Order: sequence, then C-alpha cells, then structure tokens
Amino acid sequence: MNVNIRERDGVTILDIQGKIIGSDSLDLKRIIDEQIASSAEGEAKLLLNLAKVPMMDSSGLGVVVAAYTSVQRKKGRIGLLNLGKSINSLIVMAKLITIFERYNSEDEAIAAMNK
Amino acid sequence: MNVNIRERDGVTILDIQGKIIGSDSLDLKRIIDEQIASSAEGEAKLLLNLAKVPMMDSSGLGVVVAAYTSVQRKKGRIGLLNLGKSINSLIVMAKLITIFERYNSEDEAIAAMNK
Amino acid sequence: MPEEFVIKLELPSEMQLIYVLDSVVAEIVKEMQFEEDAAEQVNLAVIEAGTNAIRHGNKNNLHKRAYFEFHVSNECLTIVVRDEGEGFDPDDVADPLDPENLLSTGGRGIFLIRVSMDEVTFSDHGRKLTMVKYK
Amino acid sequence: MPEEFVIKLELPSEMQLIYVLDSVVAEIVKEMQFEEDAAEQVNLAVIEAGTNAIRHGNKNNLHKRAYFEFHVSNECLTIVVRDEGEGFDPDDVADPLDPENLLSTGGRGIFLIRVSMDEVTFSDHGRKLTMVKYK
Ligand SMILES: Nc1ncnc2c1ncn2[C@@H]1O[C@H](COP(=O)(O)OP(=O)(O)O)[C@@H](O)[C@H]1O
Ligand SMILES: Nc1ncnc2c1ncn2[C@@H]1O[C@H](COP(=O)(O)OP(=O)(O)O)[C@@H](O)[C@H]1O
Repeated sequence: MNVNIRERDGVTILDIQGKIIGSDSLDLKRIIDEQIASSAEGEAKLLLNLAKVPMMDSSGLGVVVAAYTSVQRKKGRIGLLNLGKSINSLIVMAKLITIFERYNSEDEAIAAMNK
Repeated sequence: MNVNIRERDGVTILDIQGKIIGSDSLDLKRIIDEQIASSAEGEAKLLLNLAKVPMMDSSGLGVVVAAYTSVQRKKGRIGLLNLGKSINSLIVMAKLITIFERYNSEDEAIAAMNK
Repeated sequence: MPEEFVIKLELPSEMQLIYVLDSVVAEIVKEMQFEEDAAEQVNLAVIEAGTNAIRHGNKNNLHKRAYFEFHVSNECLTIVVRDEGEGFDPDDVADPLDPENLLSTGGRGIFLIRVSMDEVTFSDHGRKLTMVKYK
Repeated sequence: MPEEFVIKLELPSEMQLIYVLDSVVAEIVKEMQFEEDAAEQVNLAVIEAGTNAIRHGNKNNLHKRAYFEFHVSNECLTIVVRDEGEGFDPDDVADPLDPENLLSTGGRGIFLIRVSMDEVTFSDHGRKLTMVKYK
C-alpha cells in the first residue's frame, strides 16, 4: 500500500494505492491520525481516494471507522472517493453504508465537502 | 501467458504477454509449430514480440531454440523483438546470443526479415 | 486441472507475510476459475483468518506458526487455517451488526468470514478454522 | 522484518501450480528488498528447481509432492527444494554450453540454477537441492 497526500480547496486528499490488508492498516492509521491532528477544529476535511484499492480487510475498515469518529469529534468531515465493488460490498455488509459520505467524482466530493 | 498472432508484410508476429514458465512453454510450442507447419518452404518468417514477457525459464528458451531449428530447416527466419534485460541475460548465459536475430523495433525487424 | 489436491503453506507469525498468503490465494482462485465476486470473497476470508491466526492466535510470536491448507476440487475450495495459540470461543464473539458495535474499530473479521464463505466451522477450541467455497 | 524465519510451501506435482510457487517467491524477494537483478535470478532458479522436482523427480504424479522451504535472514535467502522421486546424479548432467548441446531444446535448468544462485548443493541423491542467494 502507498499513500500520496495532496490538498485541494481545503480538503486533504489521500490517494491510496494497493490492497489495504494486514499491517497496512497500521500504516494508514498513522497517516490519517497525523492529518487529523494537524487540522484545527472544524477544519479537518479528509477525502480517501480508493480508486486504486482493489481490496480492504476488516482492519482497514476499522481504520476508516476510527477516522470517521475522530473527524466527527473535531467537527470535520470524511469522504470516500471512487469505491470499487468489493470495498463497497464490504461497507454494505458491515452496515456502514449510511454512515459514510461516498463520491464518484473528485469535483463533486470537493464541492460537497465545502458546503 | 497469452499469445496474439498477427501478420505484417509476410511476417507472422506473435505478441506474447506474461511470463513463459512451467507449462506455458508447451502451449507456446504448439502455437509456434502450427505457424511453421502452415508456411510454405522459404516463407516461414516468425517474429516473437517479447516486450510484455518479464521472464522466461529454460523450457521457454528450449521452445525458442526448437522454433529456430524448425524454421532453419524450412529455410525461413525467426526473430526476437523487444527482449527485456532478464531474457536477454538468459540468452547470453546460454551462449545463444549470436544465434538469434534480435530487434528493438518492429519496423526494423520487418525490414530486415524481408531482405 | 486434476480432480482433487492439496496445497500447503506455513508461515511464521509476522503480519508482513500476509502478502505471501494473499498471493497464494490469488493464484489458486485464478487457477480454479472462480467468478470475480466469489474470488474476492475467498480472498477476504483467507486474509481475515490468517490475520486472526497470526495476531490473536499466535500473538505475533515469530516462533509460532500459522498453517494453511487449500483443498482444491472441481466443485469447491476448502481452506483449513490453524494456529498455535490458546484458542477462543467463536460463539462468544460480539455481533458487529449490533447497533452499539457499528462504530467499533474491530470485531468484524469472523463475521466477514461467515458471510463470505459457504461453510465455516471452528474446531480445536477455535484454533482450527475450516471454510468452504463452492464454485 | 525479524531476524530469521522459515516459510514452507508444499505442492502436488502439477505443472500448472508453478504459478503458486512463482507468486510466493515474488513476494519473498520483494519483502527482502533484493535488487531487481538478484530478484530475477532467484525467481528463475526457483522455477527451474520446482519444474525439475515436479517433472523429473515426481514425474507429474499428483500423489507425489514437492516441498519448498524459504529460510529468510538479513543476509541471504536459503531455499530448499525436495521431491519424492528416484533421484539422479547432478554431476552426470551434460554441459549445455558444450558446442554440440548449444541447440539442444533442454538441459539448461541446473546450469541456470548454478549461475543464478551463490551456493548450490544437491543432496539425498539429487532429491534435495539447497541454494543460497546473498543480498
Ligand atoms: N485464532 C484466534 N485465536 C484466538 N482468538 C481469536 C482468534 N480469532 C479470533 N479471536 C478472538 O475473536 C475476536 C474477534 O475476532 P474478529 O471478528 O476477527 O475481529 P478482530 O480481529 O477485529 O478483533 C478477536 O478479537 C479475538 O479475541
Ligand atoms: N529432481 C530431479 N529428479 C530426477 N532427475 C532430475 C531432477 N532434476 C534434474 N534431473 C535430471 O537432470 C536432467 C537435466 O535437468 P535440467 O538441467 O534442469 O534440464 P531439463 O529439465 O531441461 O532436462 C533432467 O533431464 C533430468 O534427467
């Protein structure tokens, strides 16, 4: 798993590449935690671009849930961009589909998260 | 391993994709033998495009040697196109580097094989 | 492919080696020509089972090993995962779909195994997991 | 990565399974961060050894198995390949670089193993091959 971080219109976009399995989730958690910690109250806007993530296991999903909770606590927002079929069904199975903001285009995501 | 077969200016080009290891060599041998069998004396011109072959084992190399011998017998020609570093060094190690015609461009190969 | 055979893999308890397991499963489901959805479900279940064996069973102790068997037949793939830990009671695991657990950061592994595979059986006090996926 | 550990793989003698072996080796050399050339040499040697074990040793008999051990340490990768065949005399193999063998269609496997790896030892009458690659 590789993560590239960029900013766009006040939103921090994490472009993740590769499966998120095993110990990858610890690495991802560290990166996300840093981003949240360095944002001021109400400013944490995180967009996880999963276009190049073919698969995620339950620990990966746990990291996304943890990120959701931390961001909520800081009155920020977190969005999931470009979910593939398998990660989408993972989220459906875990009954988290109504919890996460999901987007299929970056422009749309940025616009929505800045509203 | 996948093989796509096309014709260009009297040369049969085999675009091979994927490693040639294990039982792949039997499949490749069957395909090459068919091509040679269906060519008339002096007309068998075979170009193996290895651009998308990251690796070949000794049985794969054996198939290429067998193809060389059959083609010679039919007064035809065989060329190797776009050898990667690892297959090139395989051929060097096997002391076959002076035996095979090698090309780095399809145009060049076609021109040379039609001379 | 022949009638029925077994592939075995044995890993020391190091989470970074989960990628070795992942690649073996990927090749087997490809070779068996599982459909894409089923292939992904098998892949997920094996990763969850391997992770549990290494983390919870063997507690990342490099001297303890995780054992994987892949029984390939024409109709199905049967996977056996064993660890060398203290075992646990698989029936005593919290339901991750219970509203109070929905936002929990863990506890979804066994649930995902159960929904991904067609048959799931724990034995030897949870140290042995047998799971089947039909084609 | 930890100091030293062993990964084991066991395959029935079916040539199509060479891709399982291939994927395991690929993950191990990646994890060990071998340089590209060395990684390719290890990959080639293992494929040749696995092919020989399955084809020549076990004669594609599905009830006979090929055993692979990958001993990973900080300095090197040691690979042990065993088969359940009748064995052979590795010193009695024709030299593929001999001019009269140059255009032979086979007989290059053991030669390629020897040039690709740093240490190559046959034992148990050729049924066991131990090979080492340093980083
Ligand atoms: N192989 C195992 N050995 C011992 N305990 C296990 C094993 N597998 C699972 N468990 C226990 O079951 C619990 C639930 O596992 P799981 O559903 O995979 O979620 P998670 O791994 O996120 O905790 C684990 O937290 C652990 O206590
Ligand atoms: N594991 C093995 N068991 C029995 N015989 C073997 C084994 N490995 C190699 N041999 C013998 O050594 C010969 C040379 O092997 P090799 O150099 O790999 O070339 P090839 O496999 O193309 O014949 C084989 O033809 C076979 O007779």
